[in-house]
Amino acid sequence: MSILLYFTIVPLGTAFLVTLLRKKKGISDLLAVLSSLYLFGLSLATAGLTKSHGVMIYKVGGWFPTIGITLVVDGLSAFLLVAINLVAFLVLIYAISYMERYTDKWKFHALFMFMLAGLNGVIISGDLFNLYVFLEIASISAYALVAFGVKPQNLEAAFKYTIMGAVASIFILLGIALLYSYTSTLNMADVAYCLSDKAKNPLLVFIWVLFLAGFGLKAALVPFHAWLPDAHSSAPSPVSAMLSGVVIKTIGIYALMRIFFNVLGVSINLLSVLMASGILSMVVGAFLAIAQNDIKRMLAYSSISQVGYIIFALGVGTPLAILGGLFHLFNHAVFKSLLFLDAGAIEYSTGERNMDKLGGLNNKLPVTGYTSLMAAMSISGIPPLAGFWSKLIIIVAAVEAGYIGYAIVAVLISIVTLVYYLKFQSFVFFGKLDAVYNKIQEVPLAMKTALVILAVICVMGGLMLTGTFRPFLEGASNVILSGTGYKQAVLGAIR
Amino acid sequence: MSLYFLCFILFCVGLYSVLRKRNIIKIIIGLGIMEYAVNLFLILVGYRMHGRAPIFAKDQEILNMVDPLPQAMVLTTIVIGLAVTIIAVSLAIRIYEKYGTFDITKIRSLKG
Amino acid sequence: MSLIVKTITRFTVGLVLVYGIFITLQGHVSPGGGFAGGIIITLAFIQLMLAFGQDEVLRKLNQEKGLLLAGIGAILFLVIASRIFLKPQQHSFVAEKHFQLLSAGFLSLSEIAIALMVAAGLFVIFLTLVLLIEEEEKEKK
Amino acid sequence: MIFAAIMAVEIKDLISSVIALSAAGLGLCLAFLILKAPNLAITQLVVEILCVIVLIRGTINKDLPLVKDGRWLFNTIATLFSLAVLLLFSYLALKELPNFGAPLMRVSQEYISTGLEKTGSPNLVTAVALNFRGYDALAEAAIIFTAIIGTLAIARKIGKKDEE
Repeated sequence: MSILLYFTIVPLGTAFLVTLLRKKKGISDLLAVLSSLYLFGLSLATAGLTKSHGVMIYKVGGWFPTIGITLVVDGLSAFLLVAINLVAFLVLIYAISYMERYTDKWKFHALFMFMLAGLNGVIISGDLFNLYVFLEIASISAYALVAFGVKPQNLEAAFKYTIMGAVASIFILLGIALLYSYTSTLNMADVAYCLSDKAKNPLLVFIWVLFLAGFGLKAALVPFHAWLPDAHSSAPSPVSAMLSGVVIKTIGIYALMRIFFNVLGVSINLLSVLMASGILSMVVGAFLAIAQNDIKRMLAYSSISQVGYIIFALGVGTPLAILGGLFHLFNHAVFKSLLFLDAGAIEYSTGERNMDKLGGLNNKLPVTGYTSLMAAMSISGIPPLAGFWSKLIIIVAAVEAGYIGYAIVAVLISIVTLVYYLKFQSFVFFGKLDAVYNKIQEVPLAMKTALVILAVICVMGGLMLTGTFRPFLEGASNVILSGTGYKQAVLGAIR
Repeated sequence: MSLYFLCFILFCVGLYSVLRKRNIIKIIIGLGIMEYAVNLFLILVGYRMHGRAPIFAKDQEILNMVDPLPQAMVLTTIVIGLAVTIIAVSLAIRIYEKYGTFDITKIRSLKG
Repeated sequence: MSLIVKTITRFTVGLVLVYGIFITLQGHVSPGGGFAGGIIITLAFIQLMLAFGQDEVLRKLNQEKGLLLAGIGAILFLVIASRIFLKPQQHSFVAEKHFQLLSAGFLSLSEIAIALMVAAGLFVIFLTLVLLIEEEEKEKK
Repeated sequence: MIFAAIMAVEIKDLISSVIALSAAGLGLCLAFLILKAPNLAITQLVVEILCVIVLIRGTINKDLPLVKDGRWLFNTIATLFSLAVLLLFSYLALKELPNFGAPLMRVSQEYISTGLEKTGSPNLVTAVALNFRGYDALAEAAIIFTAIIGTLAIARKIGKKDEE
């Protein structure tokens, strides 16, 4: 299965090629879109393959697993690969026309390709240190992308993000160093193998805390969420769509899931810690989001509360809850990036981001209006759309697992989400049209196609539960449920 | 055991500088110190009591060698530390150019 | 820079450059690998630039050419690396020619590619940071 | 080294704190030599020189207004307290680690024994870094390249066209 390697080599190759061929005008867009289309196709193929024969292993360089690095793709990583490459492909189509406003487009495409390579690398790597290096590639390109529009606000937000991100990476590195000294192997399955026979001792608790702090900061859980609103509101909107839709999920939640559930093994108090931080970020994110009048900042805060949902679902830990969490993860990636792209479209045509000043754009910007209506409805959980199903599953699972109080809080929060999305819809799209905006015209074709496709997936997401997609989602959730069973699967596949 | 602990003290010095200092350059220096501390810890972990450098000499056979794996890891982490520092310094220069000062309390234009 | 510095650099730059290349090629025999060698070569360029002032060096290797060189080095390394990863093969080496220069087959090739990329790339970073200040000073005056 | 690090943090003037940082870096380089890692000593020394050049570049003629406002004392105590808690936990955890001189070498034993035959390079560290774990070296090259493109992107004059 050497196709796994193409997930990182193709984006890196495109990034290098884009730097070389930077003189020609349209070449960087073409290369970027082509390679992300190829990656999307590849991720669909791998999803199909993992469904047929479970865990897929690739020994890089032909070395036996514990010596060399192995790439591991199972249900969970295939599921995430599809989500990431789908959103990245659509964001790139959107960026063709949006990035006309920025100078040096080839730099944007090169950095974007590096971020994509980093994300794919994190997902398919089966080796702790390798995961850290690819996580670092994705973060460094994210720092530079946030500072892409070189204005004072962007620079300050990017600096805040860089410092917090660098501290988080150093914590993760310290955790890996401690794990290496304890088990002296880096292959995740091998580490799980060594840890399974050793009793719980203060060192493992200390490593848990380090990893929780590091990945929590990358996933913007509540105590560490300070950088997210600034970074997402000042980044160019294709970047902030990628950031909140995909990057916090892969670097934060996926790595957290992989390490906690599969390598270190999960204990009751860890689950309760996850649940507590999930609830906390849900509540804080929602209430802060109401107070905002800048569209992107409000969306950033609502990302924090939606991430809280997913962490809460993982904290509950029952099979149904994890299924709901993963489904919500996919949904949130789709409609949050759609909302950010809509905000970018509004800003592109009117140049204004403050909700109070806008009004009645619906007749002037029909496509953006309807797509953001669908996304807003789906995120706040209106029955027919995808968001409703995932939140329903999480709440039902919480009730089943006996956390009635938390379930009520979750329901309240989803109502609060509905409130501030209705406020966003009504302020921006309905109401009277300001005189100054009557001459704006619809966003160019490239942006419109991306918005429409995302909206269709948003509506169609509901099918994920029934029909063909169900086993696909099941595959992902029982990888987590198997917990440290991960090592038998991987070691079995190697021999 | 005590050497590991000294290494952690160095890590806390760096962390203190990142959390407490108000000048951007001091924060970047703090990051550098934390980077040094973790690299030192990694090498301390891989040291064998009176081992030899992991390089085969032409003639004699070297028995107890130091663990080469952490050294390969630290080779990468040093370069990662360099890359993060370069990005942070270029951001600091641009911020100094736009804001005219390094003091983060004055650069509070964004509502947190 | 003063004359003394110029004459000193005239001698040492060659030495530093050769030392950098030596470290890169000897990467797999004696300590020090592709990264260290590449950076030493960059230091030689920077030293040249500090001593002889900016314009002369820029004639030889300005930002555009540097970036191009870095890109080529990177592509070269990518090709070598992916060729090895895709065709996993264990080749055992004949014992006695272990300590000669190019005894590890592709290993020294990838070392050279890394060194080329690191040298050109980091010099481009130095140029961007320095040029940034010139424009800033001009604005201030 | 710890003393140099504390000096780097506490000194008021910017340039001397950068120099103190380089002193800490050189201390690290010496430590690598003592701990039998010559490969790293060279890399650390050279990278550290570049680090200092870049840092000095950033601080040539910049001021350092160090003003102490009201809640200064409370903040320091709070951070010091949290650091003390971190140290306490790390002390507890470090007791569990295998003792200093004897690293348990599960994987690297094979590197040492088969390193010379498999890769043909006597310098095991490069063998491990490039051949056994070559995928990391590829990621490493990507990291350097992102730093280069990142600096270029940050350092350009006009970012967003229409506003300027």
